[in-house]
Amino acid sequence: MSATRPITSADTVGWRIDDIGPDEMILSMGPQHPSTHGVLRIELITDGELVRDARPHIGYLHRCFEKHCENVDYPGVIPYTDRLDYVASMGNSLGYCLAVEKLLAIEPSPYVQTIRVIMAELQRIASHCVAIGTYGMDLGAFTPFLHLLRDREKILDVFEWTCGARLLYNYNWVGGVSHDVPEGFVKACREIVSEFDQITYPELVNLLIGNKIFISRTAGVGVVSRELAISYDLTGPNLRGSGVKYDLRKDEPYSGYENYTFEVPVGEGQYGPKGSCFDRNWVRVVEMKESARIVSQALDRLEKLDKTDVREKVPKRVKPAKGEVFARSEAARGNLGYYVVADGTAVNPYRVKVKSPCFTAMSAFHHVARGVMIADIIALIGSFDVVLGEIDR
Amino acid sequence: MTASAVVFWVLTLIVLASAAVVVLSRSLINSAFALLATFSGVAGFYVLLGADFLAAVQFLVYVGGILILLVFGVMLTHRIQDLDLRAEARQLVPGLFVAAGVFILLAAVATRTPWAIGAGRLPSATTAEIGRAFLGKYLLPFEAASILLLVALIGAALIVRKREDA
Amino acid sequence: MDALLRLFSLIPGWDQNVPAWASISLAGLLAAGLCLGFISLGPVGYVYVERKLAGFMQDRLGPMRVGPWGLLQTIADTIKLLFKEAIFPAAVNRPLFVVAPCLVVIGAFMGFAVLPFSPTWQGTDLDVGAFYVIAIGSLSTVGLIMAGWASNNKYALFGAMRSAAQIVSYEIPAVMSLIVVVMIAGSLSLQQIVAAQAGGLHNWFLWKFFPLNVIAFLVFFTATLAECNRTPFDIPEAESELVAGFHTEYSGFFFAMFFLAEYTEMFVASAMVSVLFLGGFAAPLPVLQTVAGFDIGPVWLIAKAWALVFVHMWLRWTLPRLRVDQLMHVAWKVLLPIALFLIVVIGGLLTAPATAGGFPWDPWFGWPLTALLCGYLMLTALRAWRWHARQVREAVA
Amino acid sequence: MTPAEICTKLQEKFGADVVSALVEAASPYVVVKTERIAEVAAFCKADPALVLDNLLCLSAVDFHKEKEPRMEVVYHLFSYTHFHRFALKVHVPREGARVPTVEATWGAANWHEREAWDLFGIVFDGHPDLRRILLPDDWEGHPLRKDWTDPDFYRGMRVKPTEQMADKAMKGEEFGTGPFQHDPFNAHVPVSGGEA
Amino acid sequence: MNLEPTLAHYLLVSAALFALGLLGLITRRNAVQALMGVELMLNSANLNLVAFSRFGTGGIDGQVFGTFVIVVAAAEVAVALALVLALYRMRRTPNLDAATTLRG
Amino acid sequence: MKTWFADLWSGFYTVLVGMDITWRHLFTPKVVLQYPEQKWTLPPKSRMRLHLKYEDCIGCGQCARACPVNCISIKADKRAAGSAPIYAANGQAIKLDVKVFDIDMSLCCYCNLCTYPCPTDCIYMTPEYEFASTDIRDHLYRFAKPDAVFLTVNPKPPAPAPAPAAAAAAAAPKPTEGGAA
Repeated sequence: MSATRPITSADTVGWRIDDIGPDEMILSMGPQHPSTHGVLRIELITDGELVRDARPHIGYLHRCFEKHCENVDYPGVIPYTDRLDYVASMGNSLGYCLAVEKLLAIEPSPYVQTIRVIMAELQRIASHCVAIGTYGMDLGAFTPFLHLLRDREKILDVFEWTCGARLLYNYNWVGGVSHDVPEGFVKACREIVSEFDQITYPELVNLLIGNKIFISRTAGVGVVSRELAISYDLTGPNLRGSGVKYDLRKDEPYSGYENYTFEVPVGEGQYGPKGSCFDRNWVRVVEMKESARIVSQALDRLEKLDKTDVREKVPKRVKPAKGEVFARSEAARGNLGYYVVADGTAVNPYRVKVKSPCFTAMSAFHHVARGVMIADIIALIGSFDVVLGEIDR
Repeated sequence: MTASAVVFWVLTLIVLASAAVVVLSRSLINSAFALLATFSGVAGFYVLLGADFLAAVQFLVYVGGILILLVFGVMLTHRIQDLDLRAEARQLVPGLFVAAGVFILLAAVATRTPWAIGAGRLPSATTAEIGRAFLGKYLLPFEAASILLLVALIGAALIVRKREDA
Repeated sequence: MDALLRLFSLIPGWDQNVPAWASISLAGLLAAGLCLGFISLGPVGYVYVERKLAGFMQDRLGPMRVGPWGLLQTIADTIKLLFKEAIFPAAVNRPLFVVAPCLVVIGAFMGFAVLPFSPTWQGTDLDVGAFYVIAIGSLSTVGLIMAGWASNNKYALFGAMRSAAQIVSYEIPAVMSLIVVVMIAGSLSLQQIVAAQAGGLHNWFLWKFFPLNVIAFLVFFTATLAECNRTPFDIPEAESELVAGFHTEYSGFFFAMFFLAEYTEMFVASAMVSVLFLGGFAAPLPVLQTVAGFDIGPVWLIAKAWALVFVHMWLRWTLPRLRVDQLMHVAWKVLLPIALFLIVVIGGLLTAPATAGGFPWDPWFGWPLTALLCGYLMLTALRAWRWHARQVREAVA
Repeated sequence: MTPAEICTKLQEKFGADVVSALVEAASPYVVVKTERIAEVAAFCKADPALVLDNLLCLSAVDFHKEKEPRMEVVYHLFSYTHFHRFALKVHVPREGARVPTVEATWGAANWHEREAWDLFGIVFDGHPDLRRILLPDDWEGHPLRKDWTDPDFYRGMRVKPTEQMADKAMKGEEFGTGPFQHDPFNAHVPVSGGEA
Repeated sequence: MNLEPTLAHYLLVSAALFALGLLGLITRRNAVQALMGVELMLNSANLNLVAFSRFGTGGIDGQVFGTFVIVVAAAEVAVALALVLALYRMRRTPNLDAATTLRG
Repeated sequence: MKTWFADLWSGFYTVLVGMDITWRHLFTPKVVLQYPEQKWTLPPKSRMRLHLKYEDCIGCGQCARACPVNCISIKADKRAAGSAPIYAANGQAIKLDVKVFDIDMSLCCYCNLCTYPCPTDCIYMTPEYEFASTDIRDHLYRFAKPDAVFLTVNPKPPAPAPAPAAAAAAAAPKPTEGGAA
């Protein structure tokens, strides 16, 4: 391989001046742009304020996750999965653990499963706090962001208290979790849930979601039809915003989700066509409330269950037999799929492929972005709630 | 030399120099922004001549409206990628002769004609007077002007509108 | 200026040796410099207040490091900005790049020339004062366009175009609702407008033709928000869309000039609103107009303007921003019809002899409504500081 | 429908083009002839009994140590109508791998296929925009292949530390300094000590 | 030469402005710049009107006419720019030479 | 017309509602900490800086193998034959002479995976987080010290069950949950 290679024109893939009309202009949004939620570059062809075409360029955060996975053992992958969707790490490692457990045919105890559910749902609230908060910030409202971050911090406090880390937990393990919940965990969680229900949620709805400006900025913008959503494999709130009532927690329950009663919110199109930015965001808002509901039920359940050793099912040495598994779980941003291939001879996974929800959501972006205005591009990225760590892996 | 004389000559310098830039500059955008100085200078003349209402109107309409329209026009008629907006002049020398001729003619007329210089109106409040003139003596032109503005507005909007079928 | 001249004459031999034109020019320059200095100090205060407000509304503390409660923070920032290198990107149009912030600052500062701080404290009582303030605003528009163009940056150009379109559009509802006031006062002179509102809070134009003038006030206030590029109309510098809009490429001193202009403009606009609707330097009670024989009109005007600046900031930290087309929608399809309607109705009412001086119930609304508003705000404030904690405690218990 | 039924249905329709099937395992799948995958995909989506309208995941796997080295492309499918899951596979040779694109059937395949091209070097015939997606456009090679070795340089930058460099960096020698004494945490480490 | 501004001074300035505007109008190929020349000429005319209103016997009339001129100028610029824009859309150039459709 | 008024009213009203909320928040207690003056008390389990109690390390290298980012490097030789037996705090005999035990904290991903396999619990994460530095080299921690004083008497002679390490627990607090896997 040559040491140096001249930079050719092929290196800067983008539209050229010949691709655009006389009234149009190429606008490169990102990779350094305040509201692309990470290091994303979007090339836009704009006619004044109107966007004629958009082309996302990803890969600025690529860290060879899948290659790494082939070189570390099965438990060693978990810290890497934490870094996929760094806003909602619990969900990522949970999905991976579910996949490997399926491969090993391990079923964790109900106690562990309940802890996992509590953690996953708290993480979902925390993640949606960031999603909705930054969405407000994208639209110019800064205050809700910090109000929501304040509440996210409380959840992260509980996480840190439980497992020692605030962001990258390495908490879910294959067959168990790394630590039992500490004393007073249940009370702390109840406080969080009640504060969320009493203060954060109504304030969020009044301050941001119900605001006329917010509604007019989001409703009817970037409509994703049901067909487009399914064809482009939009999942999670993005899919439900388009009116598809599908939630893995309900339809393919794992970790004992069948034991809880909760609603699956779908976009209702209150202020315009169904599947617009408002609906996606609205689904997230309601989902936070439902998650709080699940957490309080799970806390009840946790109090009733016998304490078991959270690591009793953790295998000493993870070495699955030859086989493959594709397991999905409902992470905060949608269905997170892990395709794990084991060759039966090594302690390393033979192949791990992550189907990240943001990746597919971003792949549908150019469809939705045509014909909107520049300000709507920001609203669109925010409503898909992409985390570039997960897209680029 | 009184203060008003100083102001007059300074304004003259500003107006004529910037007008020369407007006309002779090779860069369109420089012309457009030199126009700002010309318009402001003329507004200054109006103040000097005691027409403060007209000066405000000049500022509002010429600077706030026409100049911005012109700048928009410059930007809209060039590809956004063209960084240097070069504009060529044609027939500069004959043009100069013509302009000089006109100037000499006008100057001769201006200086030779025995203008009926009255006592003049000393600078004083003019707004109310102009208002009365508009709604009294010049009501018809006033209304006609408003209709003209409306028609021009609609016409301009119609001309620039992109046809959906085109 | 006169005070300065008197000061000069105290110097022995000044009058004999220095020609009159020289001392007048010197006094003028000095007075202008002093005014400029004082006016420029204002934004330092506003920025501090704004940052503190933003912090408090977001459950933060805001600047706390430099000086007690961070009081010196903005001063430190100003010093930093002044001494920072002004970076000229390679492709900018240098002359325009430098002139643009100056124009914006000039446009913002020229408004001070006619602001009446008291019957005597005024740069000049222009016959067309109200009109002048509106007209002078277009200078900053040109400055913004110039900045956007000279930056040679697509985002800056977008910001400039948006700001030009926005300011030009919002001038129209602003002028229209201004006309309402002018019709009532019968003059364009700001002094006379204030004089027409003297005699107490109930005489302010805000309460004339209740509730029509309240609407006019809201229209004018909204238009000033837009002309100052403040949220929810801050699309020219929408940081999440256009990075920083027209001042994307500016740094150091030139950036500071834009900042200065923005906050000065905010003050001028708020002062204009208070002159037009809130009685300007007239005190809410005639008794409060003088303290120990001194006319404290300037204090009243500044207090009113600051209260409105506070509302500007309050709105900024509450609202998302509009989109370009919605912004135009608000200007042309909401504010303009309302303002036209008000002109017609109030014009009609003024010509009718029965209502020429306002509705008969006008004096009865000012005091109770003001008291209601202030009472509500104070009560909520009193309640709020224990509100959060109590609700959580009740819920868990 | 159960996986077995889906498999039978596909076998009925495509006969010998369905090369093999595994329906009893945790992840059931059928292997399809590579050339036919686009038609099979279209059928899977269109058939009213299948309606596999969602492509959950498209992954490539490199089996380089098999007796017959090959790469596989795996299509995980899901139906939002019948709520069943299934997987299709195709086998491709490691050199000159070409697969017809299924982008027309499932939009989500667009980026997944670009990723497979980027990381495995599988060419998807008929793909509208087959560019690198995660790696830089001028990257050489396809790193998720099992025989991949990191390049030493990329655009003149050393991207892979050599063994000695790593060793030296570990010892702090690269920078010409010895052990670090000024940090209180390391205060117990003597200046010359600790070296093997 | 008398430095105190009189009517003649204003008329001379306005004549110079007019000549400059004319120069711009006839030498510039770019339509927008030609338009700027027209604006200069209109301004010079206006200056005349106001000067006559100040020094002449007409009273306020000059200023009223000046206002009308400004109004007309605004309308003129709006329409002219619309035409230039239409021309640009059609011919891809803002140059006046391109507008040859009406040429016989 | 009706929607026009409805929109106007809803726009006006929701703005007022939002302003009401932000007004209240002006007076609610603030949640921020003034960091260097006020410090967060971290829970004892917090995973911050790695620490090795060198005297207890038996050089088995399990931590280095468990590390997903290879930030631990160990070089150990057999102890010279005939040297006096030494013991870790939990009674395990130290058979290797650990010559190098380096942890590059600039690589560490704070996953805590290295602490679980340790048979003597000598490697653990401490809640100490203020170790930022302007020089990346400061993050290379070398724990091997030639003058370490080892226990020459077995503190826990082969007993029925090895109790968790406790006796000589040093300065930094010990994670209570980091039990032996």
